[in-house]
Amino acid sequence: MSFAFSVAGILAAPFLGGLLAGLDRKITARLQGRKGPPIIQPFYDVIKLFGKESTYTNRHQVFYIYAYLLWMAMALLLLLTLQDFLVFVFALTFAEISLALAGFSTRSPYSHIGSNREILQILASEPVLVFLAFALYLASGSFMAGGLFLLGEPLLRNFPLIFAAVLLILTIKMRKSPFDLSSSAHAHQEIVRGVTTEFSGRYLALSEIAHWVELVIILFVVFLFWVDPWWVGILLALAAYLAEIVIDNIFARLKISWMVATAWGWGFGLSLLNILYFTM
Amino acid sequence: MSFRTIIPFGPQHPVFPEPIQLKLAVEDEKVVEAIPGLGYVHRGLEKGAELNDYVKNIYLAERVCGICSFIHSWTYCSCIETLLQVEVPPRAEFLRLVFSELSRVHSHLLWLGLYADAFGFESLFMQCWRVRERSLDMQEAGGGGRVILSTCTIGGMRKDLDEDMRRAFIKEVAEIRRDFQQIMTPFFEDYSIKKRTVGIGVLTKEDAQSLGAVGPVLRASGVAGDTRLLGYGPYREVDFEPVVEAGGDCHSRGKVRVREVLRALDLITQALERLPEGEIKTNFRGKLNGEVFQRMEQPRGEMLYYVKAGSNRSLDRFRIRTPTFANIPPLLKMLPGCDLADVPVIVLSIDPCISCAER
Amino acid sequence: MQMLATVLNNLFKRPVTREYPYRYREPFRSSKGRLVLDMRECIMCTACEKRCPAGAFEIKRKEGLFKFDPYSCVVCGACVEACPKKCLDVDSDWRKPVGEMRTEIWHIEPPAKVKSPAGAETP
Amino acid sequence: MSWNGFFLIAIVLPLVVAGLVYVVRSVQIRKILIISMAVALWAAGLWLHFSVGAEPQSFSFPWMNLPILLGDLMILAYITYVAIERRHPYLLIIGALQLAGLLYIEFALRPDMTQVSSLVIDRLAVVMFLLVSLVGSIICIYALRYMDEHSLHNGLRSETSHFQPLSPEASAQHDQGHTGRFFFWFVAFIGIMNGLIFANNIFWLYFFWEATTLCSFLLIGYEKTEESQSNALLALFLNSIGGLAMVVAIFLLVNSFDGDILSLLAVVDSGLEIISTPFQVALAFLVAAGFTKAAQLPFQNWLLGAMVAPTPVSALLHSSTMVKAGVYLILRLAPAYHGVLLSSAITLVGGFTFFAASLLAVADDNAKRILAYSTVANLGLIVACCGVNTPLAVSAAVILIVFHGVTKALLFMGVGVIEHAIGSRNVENMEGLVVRMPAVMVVMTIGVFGMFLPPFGMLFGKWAALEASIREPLVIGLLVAGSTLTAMFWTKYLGRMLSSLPGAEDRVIPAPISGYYMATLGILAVGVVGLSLGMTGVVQALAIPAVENWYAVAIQEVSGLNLAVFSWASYFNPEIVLGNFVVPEGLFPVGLLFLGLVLTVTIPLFFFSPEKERVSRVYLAGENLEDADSEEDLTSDMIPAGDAPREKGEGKMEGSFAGPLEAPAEASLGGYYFRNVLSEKLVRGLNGAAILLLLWMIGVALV
Amino acid sequence: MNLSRARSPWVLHYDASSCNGCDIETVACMTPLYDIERFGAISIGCPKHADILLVTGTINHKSLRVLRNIYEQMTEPKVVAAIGICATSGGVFHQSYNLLGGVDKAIPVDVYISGCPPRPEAIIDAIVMGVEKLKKKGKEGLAGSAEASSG
Ligand code: SF4
Ligand code: SF4
Ligand code: SF4
Ligand code: SF4
Ligand code: SF4
Ligand code: SF4
Ligand code: SF4
Ligand code: SF4
Repeated sequence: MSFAFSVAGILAAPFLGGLLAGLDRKITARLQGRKGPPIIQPFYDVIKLFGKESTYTNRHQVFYIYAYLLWMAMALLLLLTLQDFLVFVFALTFAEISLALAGFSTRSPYSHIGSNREILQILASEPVLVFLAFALYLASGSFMAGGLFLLGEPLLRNFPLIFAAVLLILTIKMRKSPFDLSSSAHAHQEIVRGVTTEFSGRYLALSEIAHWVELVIILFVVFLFWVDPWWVGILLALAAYLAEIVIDNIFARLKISWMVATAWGWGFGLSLLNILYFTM
Repeated sequence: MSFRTIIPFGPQHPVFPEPIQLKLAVEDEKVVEAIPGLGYVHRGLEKGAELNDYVKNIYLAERVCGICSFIHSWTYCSCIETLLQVEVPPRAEFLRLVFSELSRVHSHLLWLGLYADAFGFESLFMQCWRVRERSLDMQEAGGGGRVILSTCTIGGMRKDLDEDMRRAFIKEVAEIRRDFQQIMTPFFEDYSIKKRTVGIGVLTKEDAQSLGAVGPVLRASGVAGDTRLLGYGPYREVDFEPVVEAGGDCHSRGKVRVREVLRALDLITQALERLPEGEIKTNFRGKLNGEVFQRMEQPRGEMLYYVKAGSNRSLDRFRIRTPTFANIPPLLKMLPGCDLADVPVIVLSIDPCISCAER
Repeated sequence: MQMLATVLNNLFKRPVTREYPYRYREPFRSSKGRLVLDMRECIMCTACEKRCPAGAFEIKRKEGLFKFDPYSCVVCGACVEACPKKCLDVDSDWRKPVGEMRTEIWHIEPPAKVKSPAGAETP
Repeated sequence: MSWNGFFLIAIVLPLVVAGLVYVVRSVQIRKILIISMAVALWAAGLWLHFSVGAEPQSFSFPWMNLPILLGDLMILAYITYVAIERRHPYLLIIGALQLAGLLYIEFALRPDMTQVSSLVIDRLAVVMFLLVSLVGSIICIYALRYMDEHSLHNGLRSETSHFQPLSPEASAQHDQGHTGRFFFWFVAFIGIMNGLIFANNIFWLYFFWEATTLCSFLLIGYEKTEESQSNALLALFLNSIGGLAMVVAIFLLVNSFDGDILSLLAVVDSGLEIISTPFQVALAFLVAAGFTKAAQLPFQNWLLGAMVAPTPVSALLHSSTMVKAGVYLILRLAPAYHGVLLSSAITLVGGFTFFAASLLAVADDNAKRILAYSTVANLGLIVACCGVNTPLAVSAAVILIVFHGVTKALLFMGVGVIEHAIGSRNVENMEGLVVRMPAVMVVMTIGVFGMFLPPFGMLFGKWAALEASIREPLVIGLLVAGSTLTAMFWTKYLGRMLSSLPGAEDRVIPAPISGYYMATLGILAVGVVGLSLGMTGVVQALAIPAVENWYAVAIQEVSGLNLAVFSWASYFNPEIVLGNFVVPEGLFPVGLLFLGLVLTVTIPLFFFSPEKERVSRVYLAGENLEDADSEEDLTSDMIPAGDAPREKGEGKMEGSFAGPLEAPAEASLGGYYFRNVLSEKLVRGLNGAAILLLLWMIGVALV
Repeated sequence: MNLSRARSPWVLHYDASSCNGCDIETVACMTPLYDIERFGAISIGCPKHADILLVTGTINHKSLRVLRNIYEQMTEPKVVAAIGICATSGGVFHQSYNLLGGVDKAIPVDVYISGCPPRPEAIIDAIVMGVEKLKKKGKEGLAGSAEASSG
C-alpha cells in the first residue's frame, strides 16, 4: 500500500478506533438493556480530558505515556505499510511496555499492580502474534505482511488454530471481560483503574487514544486473515469485534493466573500445533 | 528484603460503595495479611438516640442503614411496643412482614448486583438492579419511599394497603419472580462465575459457628440458623423454612441469597393472600420502663436491639448488634491466602453493610 | 454463558431506560418527595418542631419567627401528623438542586391567625 | 606493524602489564599502565580491522608448543592441587582424568604438530578481538575506580549485607595487598582471551581455554569470603568438565585421524568431508565444552555464582571474555556440523537455555543475577543461532555477540555504580534510582532498552534469529516464549528503578558520580546507541565478512546446492547506513525505528513543561497523609485542616497513608516474582531436562 | 471543548458517612432504568479522572481527611455535589457527637440536593446542574477556578 495511504491510515485510525469504542459502549449498553451514550461519546471524553488540568506524579511518567502513543502509531504504520510482521510485533511490544513503565514509575500500589498485570498481558499475548508472523512466513515465504496479498488464498484456511488464538488475545488486548485485568473502562474492580490510575487530563487522553489505535491494530490483524477479497476480511474483523462485546457481557472477569494459563496453554499451544502441523 | 506490596484498600475505592479500609499486604498477588480499618461511617447513632424523644428514634433507627431500613424500624418499634405492652393489630403485623420481606428482596438483588460487579460481570449487575427497581416501585407505591419508608410506627403501620394495591402487589411479585428467574441461572451455573467463586473464601461449619457468623454467611456454611424461625411477628403463621447451602464458599453464599429472594417473594405472596382485615394501628399511652432485647432477621442476618428506658421520654441505653458486625470476624478469617482479585468477592460475599456495622 | 440469552434478548428489545429529564414519570401518589408548607393557618404551637427528628424547624414564638430548613428535612412526615392546623403536607414531587442552601423564614404574629408568608429570605 | 608485533601487543602486552601492575604497587603508575595498554589495544584493533582480508591467515610458532604444553600441565597440576586442598573429590577426578588424558595423548599418541599452524587470524577473530580489546579495556579502566571504592567498602560480604566502611588508612593497606593481585589476573585475562581467539592448534586452544578457567577461578574467589571461595570452586569444577570434554575431543581427533586434524581450521574443513562417528562425537564434545563456558543449562550455576565477585569481573566475564569464549568456539565450529543432526540438537539446547534462563530471571530479585540469567539466555540464543546454521542465523549470532558484549558490559558497570552508591544489589532496593542517580539511570535505560527493544542491536539480532529459526519449527516455541519472558523481567527491573514518589525530582539531590564512571559508562552508552544506529554498517563490516566464506564452501560441498542461492550479495542488502535492512525473509527498518525513538524523546520535551503542571500525590484510596507543609485552601467557615488527625513530619508522609487505627503506614511496593510457580523444584526440573538434552545431543552424534 | 465537558461528566462517588440510602440511589442512577451514561457520565473510581464528586452522608472525624484528599487529587475543573440531607446539613443525625456537619464544612460544594434519600431523578438533576457549573468553571479558565469555587 502506498505511503500516502498509510499516513492517511494513521491519521484516521484514532477516529476509527474512537468510533469503534463508541460503538462498543452503545452495544454494551443495549446488551444490558440500557440506552447508552451517543456513539461519539469517546470523543467527548477525550476532548474533555484535553481540557482538564493535567497533573503528573513524576516526569518519566509523561515520557512513557507519549512513548506509548508514539510506538502504537509506529506499530500501526508498520502494519499499514505491510512491513515485516515481526518488527511490527516488536514495536507493539515497545508501546505496551511503555505503558507498563508509565504505570511503574508512579509508586502507587494500584498502578504498580496494574503494570505488573500489564506485563503479564504482554506475556500472554505477544507469543501468539509472533506465531502469527511465522504463519505468515510459512504461507508466503516472507515475514512481510504484504506477502499475504499475493497469496491467493486466505491465511485462515491454513491457520485456523492461530486465528482462534488471535481471537483469544483480541479479548486481552481489548481489556475486556474475562481479561479486563490491568485496566478497564469500568472502574469497579480491585485495582481501581490499574495502570492508568495515576494518569490525568491530557495524559489520560493520550493513553485513551493509544488504546483506540491498539484496537484498530488488532482488528487489522484479524483482517489479515482474509485479505482477498478485502471485504470478507473487514467483515471478519467486525464479526470478531461484535463477538468480543458479547463475550464481555456474558463473562465474569477472571484472574490473572487464569489468563496466563489460558493464553499459554491454549493460545501458545494452538499456535504451535498449527505451525507444526503445517510444516510437518 | 520484602516482596510485600502494602495496599490501602479503601476507604475510597470503587468496589466499596461504603468506606472501609483494608490494609492489605500482598505478595505477588496473594494476600498475606488483611487488617481492617473502620470508623469512616461511624455517626454515633446510638448515643444520638439516647438524646432523642423515643418516638423520633423510629426515624433514626431507620437510618442505621438505608437498605433494610424497614426492618430496623420494625425492630425498634417492637422493642418499644414490648416496653409499653402495646398489642399490634394483626393486619399491621402482616404488612410489616410484607415490607420486611420486600426489603430483603431488594437488598439481596442489590447485593447480587454488587457481587456480580465485584467479579467484573457488569451486565449481570445491571440486570439485577433492573429487576430490583420493580421492588423499589412496590415500596414506593406502598410506603412512600423508595428505600426509606418511614411507614412503621409504634403500635402499627402508618399506611395501609387498599384492596387494589394488594392485588397489584400480588401480581407484581409474580412478575418479579418471573424476571428474576430469567437472570438467576448464572449464579448457579455460569462457568466464569464458578471459576471466580467456588472454593473461594471458604468458611467451615465449625468456623462459622465459633466465629459467630450470622445470616446467609452462616446458612451458606450449612447451619440452618435463621431468627425468623423464632416466629416473631407473623412468621409463626406462614410457611417458612430457612435456605441452607453446604459449600461455605462465596458461591454458596451467592446461591443462598438467590434462593432467599425466591423464598421472600413466596412469603410476600403468602402474607398478602392472607392479609387479615382490620385496624393497622393501636394507639398507645404509658411510660417506658425497663429493658428489652429484640432479635430479628435482617437480609444480612440476625440483628439484636437492646433498649433500656428509665421513666422519661428518652432512652437510657440503646444498643444495636448488627449482622455485619458479627460477620467481620469470619471475613478476616477468610481473607488471608486469597488472591488480590478475590478480595472484593470475599468482602462482598458477607454482604457488608458498614453503615450498620459502625452506626 | 448463561447470560447469553438475556443479553441478546436485551439487544433486540427496547432499552428500559426511563429517559428522565426528557420524559417525566409521575411519582406514585403516596410518594414522599418534599415537605410543603402553607403557613396561613399556623398557630405557632411548635408541635412540628417537637416532633421533627431532624431539627428542621426553628420556631421562636415570642419573635414570631418560623424557620424551616428544607436541607435538614428528611421528609418523614412526622410533623404533618402532628400539626393541628394541617399547615404541612408532603408532596410527591421533589426539590430541585440548588447552588446555595436557603432556609425558609416566615414572620408570624404569634396569636394572630393569617399572615401571608414573607417569602424566602437569605439568612 | 608486523603480524608478530600485533601478537605481541594483543597477547603478550596484557600479560606484561599484568606482571608490572602486580610488581609496581603504585596506584598512579598502575593507572598509567592500564590506560596506555587500553590505548595500545584499541590501536591494534583498528589496525587489525583494516589489514585483515577475507582469507584466514595462519602463523606458526612451533618453538612455543613445548612451553604451551608445560603450561597446560601446570594448570592441571594446580587444579588437582586445589581439588586436594579444598577436598573436592569430583574436581580431583576430573582434574586427574584431564591430566592423564593429556599425558596419554602427548606421550602415547605423539601427535606431530610441526605442520600445524599455531595462530590464525580471520574476520571472526577480528570481531572477537575488537570486542575483547575495546570493551575489555574499558572495563579495566572502570575497574581502576571501582576497586578504589571497593577496598574502601571492604567488599560486599554477602548478597544482602550492607557496607562496613573501613578507615582510610586501613583501606590503603588493604588496597596494596589485594588490588594488585586483582589487577594481575584481570589484565592477564584479556591477554589470555586474545590468545584463545587466535588459537588454531587445538593444544594451544586447550591451553588458553584452561587458562581462562583458572583466571576466572581466581577472580571469582578474589574476595576470599566463604561464599566467593565456594562459588569459585564451583566455577572451576563446572569449567573443568568442559576441559575434560575438550580433552576427550582432542583424544578422539588425534586417535582417529592420524594427526590430520589438529587445528580448528582442520576441524572445520574436515567437517565438510568426513561424517564419521568419532569425528561427530569429537565435535559434540567440543560443543559441550563450549556449553560449559557459555554457561548453558545445566552449567549455568557457575556464572550465577560468579556474581559474588567484584562487578568489573562480572562485566568482563559476561561481556567479552569467558562466556563469549564458549559461544565463540561453537560458532567457529558451525560450518563443521552444518547439515547434520547435531546442528539441530545444538539449536534445541540453545533454545531451551534461552527459555529456561529467561524464566528463571523472572523469579530473581538480585540485579546482578538477573543480568547473569539474561546473559545465559542470550548465549542460549546465540547457540541456537549457531545450530540453525544458515547464513542469516550465524550472522545473527555474530551480531548478538557484539551487541550483547557492549550492552551487557554497560549494564554491569551501571549496576556496579548503583551497588556502590546504595549498598545493595537487590532490585527492590533500587526503587527511585531515577531521582537519586539520574545519570546512571539514563545509562541503565539505554542498557535495558538496548537488551530487548527496537531499534537496538540486540533486538535486531533477535529479529534475525527468529527469522532464521523458521527452519527449526521445534525451537520456535522456545524462542518465542523466551523472548516474551525477556521483555517481562527487563520491564519489571526498569520499572522498579523508575518508580519514584511524586515531586521527588525536586526534593532529592542526585548523588555525585565519579568521572571514571561517567567516562566509561558514557563511552559504552554512546557505543550501544551508535552501533545500533549504524547497525547495517556493523553487519556489513563485521558480521558478514566474519562468516561469509563458510557457506560458500559448506553448501557447495555438503549438499551440492547452487552457490548462487546462498550468495551473500543477494542475501543481505543493506541499503544505506540508516536505511532498511533487507533479507529475503523480511526487512528491518533501522532508520524508521530510530526516528521513532528520537521522536519519543523529543516530543514530550516539546509539549511538557513541568513547571506549568501540578504534581499530584499518588492515589492511596483517599488516605494520603498530609505533608506538614501542605496548605489547604479553605474558607473561614470550614473546619480547619488541623482538626483531622494527622502525623507531623517534614514532607516524609509522601507515599504513606493512614492505616487502621490511624497508624501511618507506607504504601510499599513489592515486585512480582511468581515464586510459587518458579520454585526450586522447577529449577531442578529444568536442569534435569537440560542434562537429558545434552546427553541426547552427544547421543545424536554417535549415530 | 465546553460541549465535550458538558457531555462527559465522569462522576466519583464518596460516602462520607451515610446510611447507604443515598449511596444505593446514586448507584441506581447507573443502572438500566436511569442510566446516566446517556449523558456520558460514568462512575469512575479514581479521583484523578473525575469531574464531579458526589458526596453522600455527613462528614465525621475520620472521613474529613479522606474527603479532602480526594478533593485535592481531583483535577480542575471539578464540581462537588452534596447528595442528600446528610450531606447538606447532617439531617437526622444532627445531634451526634461524631459528626461535623454538612460537606460544605470540609470542601467547597457547588450543588446541593435534598431528600432522604433523593430519588435517582433528583440525583440526575444534580448531575445536570453540576455539568452547568462545570461548563462555567471551564470557561473561567483553569487557573482561576480554585479560588472561584471556594470564594
Ligand atoms: S468506648 Fe470504645 S470506641 Fe468508644 S472511645 Fe472507648 S474504646 Fe473507643
Ligand atoms: S446490615 Fe444492618 S443496617 Fe445494613 S441493611 Fe442490614 S441490618 Fe440494615
Ligand atoms: S463493664 Fe460492660 S458496660 Fe461497662 S464498659 Fe465494660 S462492657 Fe461496657
Ligand atoms: S460489643 Fe462486642 S465486639 Fe464490641 S467490645 Fe463489646 S464484646 Fe467486643
Ligand atoms: S449495604 Fe453496605 S455493602 Fe451493601 S450496598 Fe450498601 S454500602 Fe454497600
Ligand atoms: S417531614 Fe420529618 S423531617 Fe421533615 S420537617 Fe417534618 S418532621 Fe421534620
Ligand atoms: S404544628 Fe402546624 S400549627 Fe403548629 S407550629 Fe407547626 S406548622 Fe404551625
Ligand atoms: S440523607 Fe437520608 S438516606 Fe441519605 S444518607 Fe442521610 S439518612 Fe441516609
